[in-house]
Amino acid sequence: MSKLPSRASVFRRVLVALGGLLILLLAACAQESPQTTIDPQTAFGDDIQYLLKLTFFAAVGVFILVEGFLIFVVFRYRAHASETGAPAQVHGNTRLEVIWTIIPAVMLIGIAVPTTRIIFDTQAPAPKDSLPVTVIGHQWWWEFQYPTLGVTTANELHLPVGQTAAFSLESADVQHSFWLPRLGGKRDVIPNHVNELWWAARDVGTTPGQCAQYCGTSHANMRMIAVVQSQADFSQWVQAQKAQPAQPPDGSAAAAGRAVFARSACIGCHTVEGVSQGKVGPDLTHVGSRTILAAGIISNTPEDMARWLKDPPAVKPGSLMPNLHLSDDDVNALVAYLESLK
Amino acid sequence: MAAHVSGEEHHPSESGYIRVAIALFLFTTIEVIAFYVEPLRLLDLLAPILLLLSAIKFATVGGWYMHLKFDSKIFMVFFGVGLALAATVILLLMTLTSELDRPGKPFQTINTQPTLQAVQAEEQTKGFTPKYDLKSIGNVELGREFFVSRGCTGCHQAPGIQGGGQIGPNQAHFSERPTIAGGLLPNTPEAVEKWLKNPQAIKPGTLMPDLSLNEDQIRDLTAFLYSLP
Amino acid sequence: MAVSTAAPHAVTEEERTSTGLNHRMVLMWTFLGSECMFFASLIANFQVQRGRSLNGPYPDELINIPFTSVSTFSLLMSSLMMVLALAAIQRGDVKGLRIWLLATAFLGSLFLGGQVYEFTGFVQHGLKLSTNLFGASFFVLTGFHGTHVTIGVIWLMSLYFAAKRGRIQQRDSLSVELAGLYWHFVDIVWIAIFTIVYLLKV
Amino acid sequence: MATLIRPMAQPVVTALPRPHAETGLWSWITTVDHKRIGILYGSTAFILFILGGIEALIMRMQLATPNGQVVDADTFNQLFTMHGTTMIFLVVMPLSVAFFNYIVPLQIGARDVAFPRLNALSYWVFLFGAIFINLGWIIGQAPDAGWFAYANLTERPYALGLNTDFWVLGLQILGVASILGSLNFFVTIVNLRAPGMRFMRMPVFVWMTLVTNVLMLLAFPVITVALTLLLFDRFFFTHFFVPSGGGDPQLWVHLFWIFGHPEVYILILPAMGMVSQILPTFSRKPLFGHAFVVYSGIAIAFLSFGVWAHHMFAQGLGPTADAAFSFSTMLIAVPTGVKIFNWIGTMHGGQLRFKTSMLFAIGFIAMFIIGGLSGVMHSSPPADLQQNNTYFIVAHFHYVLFGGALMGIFGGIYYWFPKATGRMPNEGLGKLHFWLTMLGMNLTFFPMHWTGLDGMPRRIYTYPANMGWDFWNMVDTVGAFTIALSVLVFIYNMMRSLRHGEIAGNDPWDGRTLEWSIPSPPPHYNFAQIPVVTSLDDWWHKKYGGHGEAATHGAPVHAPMAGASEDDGHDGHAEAHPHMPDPSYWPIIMAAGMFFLALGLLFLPTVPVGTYIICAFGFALFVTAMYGWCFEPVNSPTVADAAAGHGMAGGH
Repeated sequence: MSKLPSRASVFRRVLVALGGLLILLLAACAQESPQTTIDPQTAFGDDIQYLLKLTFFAAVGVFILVEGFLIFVVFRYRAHASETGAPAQVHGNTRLEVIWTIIPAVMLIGIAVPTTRIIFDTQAPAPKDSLPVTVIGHQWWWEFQYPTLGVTTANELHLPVGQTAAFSLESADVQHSFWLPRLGGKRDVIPNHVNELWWAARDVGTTPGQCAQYCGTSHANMRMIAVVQSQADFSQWVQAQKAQPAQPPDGSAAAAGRAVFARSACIGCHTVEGVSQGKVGPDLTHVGSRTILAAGIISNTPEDMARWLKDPPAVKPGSLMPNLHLSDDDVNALVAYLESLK
Repeated sequence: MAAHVSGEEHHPSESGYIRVAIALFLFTTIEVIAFYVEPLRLLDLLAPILLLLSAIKFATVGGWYMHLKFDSKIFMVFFGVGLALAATVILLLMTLTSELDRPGKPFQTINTQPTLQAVQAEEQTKGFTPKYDLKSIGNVELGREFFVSRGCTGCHQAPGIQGGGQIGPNQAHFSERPTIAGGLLPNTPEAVEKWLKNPQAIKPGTLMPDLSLNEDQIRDLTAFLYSLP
Repeated sequence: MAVSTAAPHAVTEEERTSTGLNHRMVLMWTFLGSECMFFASLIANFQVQRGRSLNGPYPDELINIPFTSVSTFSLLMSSLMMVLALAAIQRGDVKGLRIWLLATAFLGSLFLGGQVYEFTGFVQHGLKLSTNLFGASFFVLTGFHGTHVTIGVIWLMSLYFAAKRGRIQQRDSLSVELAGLYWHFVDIVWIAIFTIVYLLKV
Repeated sequence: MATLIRPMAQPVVTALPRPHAETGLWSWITTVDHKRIGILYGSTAFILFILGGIEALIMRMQLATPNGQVVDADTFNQLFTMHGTTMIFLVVMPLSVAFFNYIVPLQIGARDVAFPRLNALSYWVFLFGAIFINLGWIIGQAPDAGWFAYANLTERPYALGLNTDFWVLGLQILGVASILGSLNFFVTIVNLRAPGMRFMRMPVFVWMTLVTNVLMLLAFPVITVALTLLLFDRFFFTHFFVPSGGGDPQLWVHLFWIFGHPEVYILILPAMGMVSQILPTFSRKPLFGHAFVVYSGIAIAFLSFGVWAHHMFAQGLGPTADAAFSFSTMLIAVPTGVKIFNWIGTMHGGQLRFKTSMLFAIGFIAMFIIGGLSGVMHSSPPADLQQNNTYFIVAHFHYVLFGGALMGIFGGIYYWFPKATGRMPNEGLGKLHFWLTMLGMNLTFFPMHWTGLDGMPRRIYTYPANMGWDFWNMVDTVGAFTIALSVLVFIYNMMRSLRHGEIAGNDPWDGRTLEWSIPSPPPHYNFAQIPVVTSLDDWWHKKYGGHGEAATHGAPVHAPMAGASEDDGHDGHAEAHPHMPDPSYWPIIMAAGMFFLALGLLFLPTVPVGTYIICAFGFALFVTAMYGWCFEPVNSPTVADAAAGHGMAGGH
């Protein structure tokens, strides 16, 4: 029979294990969370953050008080064998009842007042000089239209830093929810309703977002990114988007790809300026300039694009884009063509 | 029931019931007359008057015929809670959907939403008799919704449906065509179903992709196509 | 009922309950309170959909106020017949009960007939369930009311035949009263529907 | 309101042998005994709890790692839809109803419910509804639109299969069961209280049952209408929620939550009632502020109809509506807080005995506080814009529904197990169950707060690796399996205690309410003599005299004091037995009729003829059962008064 460990060594081992766990937890916390809601980059986000902190610390305070008292009561009043008879049969205390009705009510007023202010502030009409953006939710991708700039793109929202973007949210099919966590709260996208949302991004950078209202099979795959750029970069991007797509030189792989595109069902659903006018799927006029494909679930590399073109529903379950049973050559040509559409 | 039985002694007599009926009759008559008095409507008085009158009728039937006025007050509570909540819910819902301040406002139709207007389609079908018994093929309505929502409009146009691409044939007069699939198949429901199931197998290289439709979807689409004038 | 049968007949002449109210009466009133929410949701739906039809036929083109007023009167008067039936059985007048029950059911059927006629006319004018939102919400609201009337007529006729076989005596007046409560409820719902759907125009 | 006092037990007519066996399958199928129906409800709901739990475990396996490959997207969507629907409509509600059935008549001193056959019908309709909604699994088309099934995702173009049809029709059937059951319990509580039991002398559990049933009566018609509209959209091509026809998908959201928010309280209030029974018993003190606990329950119910739009803060209702619904939502925190403070007040100064049910009750309070506080956090609409539809919400409502409702129900099971079975549950295993549950649930649901704030939306079947959600999702999964383990311990404990548990006696916990004054398990007729109630916690006062303060010499726990029931239990002679309602076949036949009516509709779009045939069959069953029911006397015709005839018994 092996020797039992002494109490002290058991204690030490528990400590070590706990310490290990703690380090593990810290390591986990330190992980990057690109879609976090608690690192706001807009004034709207700051307002939300303020309310979150207010309610959170109020909640923590109440939590500590009430749970603490609960634990105290549980330990203090546990029955002892020595006790005989019943404890004092207290039936209640009206004064206490009034107190613990009023105190929470007062605390809630403390939350309600800033809440109301922020509700009305954030839902006021957007500032006059803001950039209008029409967001259209589709099953399972995002369409972004810039009506004043004449640009249409998909899944990749480009915004100038510091300028308010006024979103008008529409849906082409079912309910979605437009949500870029770092840039502010979500707003549902509802068919036959036009919802409004506006904010100005503070810093340059790329931040992910995704649909937050369950919208069918590939709800999980309905992602997007917001690219916040300096005014100059943004103007440059707009110019590039408005330009006619590049014409592939004759005899190149891209030209072959354009031929495949034009003689396949692609043209029914996709627009490429000067080639086709499909409205069902994303506008592909400048697809080569995007960094993501298929609503952000794959990156825009030739390999990923080939995988996507070969069998879209395998990449994004339920995808409306059918498997066109393209040959490998056709796929390669198409990839060359689409990647050339910068 | 003891309280109930004792309460019954105070129930109105039969002549009382008849008097109540006369009152109800009169109130309804006033309602209907008020409906035809144009000035009331112009002055926005019609709705309040009608609502008041019908509330009085409501209370009269409840109070006298249902004996709420005479029976235990508990019944009043049971019924009243439901009634009060019912009225509140109607008013709140109307408020939240802007029906109170802007009544009768039709929704803005959004251009991104493919509009299927069943009735327009139906009006166009007037005088058109389908070649086949559509019900035995599939469900036309489902087929139409499917046609719009699942991308067929990307390439095809059809009567009664706004928008629609011009890559594939316009599906108007579908049943009058002698053949389908560019002449490869006769224009029969069986052939259409076969075609929709896998166009590439019938006509390799066709622009029409295999949309991985299931049997029900194929039948409904076929029925829809044959319903087109 | 558990309690009523727990003791010999003499004791259960009146059922003994905590409130002194009969179980079935409490049940019926509670049920009617619940039904209020049912019709409220349907009416709310009608109100919300009002004026949102994308295409005709619109209510103005179809609704015939004089005709519906007449069937409204017949339903209102059936309520009178119903209380008279109850009053009859409460004094032990089984014959009177049968006559008034029949009259109630007849007026109810008249109302239903009117509704069938109205619906047929609407369909002939091109308004079907699937035509537009007015058609859908109108048919669903009035249709569910009509279903309630139909159930009421069946109930009344069941009572009539039971009375004919001598199964309803003075002490069973409660059975008539319950049917009456239901019938009057259907009537007051129609009062609301008539005003909201037919008379209120915007 | 007790204007009439029921006489003390009248020794009535001798019961003849029943037409049906008292044991065996048929006796259960035809039973109208509220205790048996309670057990049927409880065991059915528990089986469905295991089913819903398995669904959850598969989901947790899928989400344990990024890009999980356990199930595909469609299956996952079916899993979470059915997990939510099952846990809400088929587990927590019916488990509560099981307690209404078993306990409420005992606590109010009644021999049965007001409408025993209606009660049986309610159970069978529930069972058939539960089967119906799960039928989808068999053909691989279980409901997949989420438990709130937002239109227009549920409309034909986006939901082509039978998935949503199973959901719509199944919920419609379950709604019927709920309405029937709540009508019955409402009348029972209003009308069948023992003499002297005024409303304010009713135990809190009875009060919360009453409030819950009022909520069901008022909330379920709304979902019935919403489902009907959806059903018309799907089967008869109306456009209520179809945007292309001018319909408004948001109307569904409104109607759903007008029902859905009261539904949340329908889930939690019964558990609050149970906790309010358990805490006083194991503190040996009366409930602190009984009246306030009752009133706060009523206040919660009242407010619950005015807060539905807080589920819709992201829907863009406008600032005024957001602010108004935010206030009403915050207001609900006040009565909820009152309840929690009163529970702690009950324990304060008591002699706490930590039996398993007491542990669960304390666990309920501790966990419910967390759920309640996170609820306050998203009562603020702007903050909710970041939390809505994320795992933060998932964490919140699991703290309320698992940490709250289910913990309360587990407490109730341990508390009333001896009453229902006559045997004590094993304390050691019970405590193991409790601690595993606590550990498992906090491990599962607490990290969801972080993943939610880190932007993880709910209802996603997969997520990429670089989002920072991996670790906590793995922790969630470990926690979920810990919960599964705790449920296994619970099942083992129940099986074991049922066979080998210590004999309980009438009043093992030294209880305070009427159910402890009668034998365990209670005889068929519950009370040989209907007790006369003179105070709140009447049984305690009968045991200890006066107001209970006189009890200075620790009461013997396992020997009941002289009470109203000296003669029951032992002899079982018929002459002391009141005649109880006879079993009936009609409830199950009627429920089957409804099942076929719904089943037929499934074939409408594809095989209309099948619809007509199956619906006609269902309708025939239904009408037959209805008439059979109306003409069947409650008791066998040998009873004198039944022979005298009750005429056309319109409805039961």
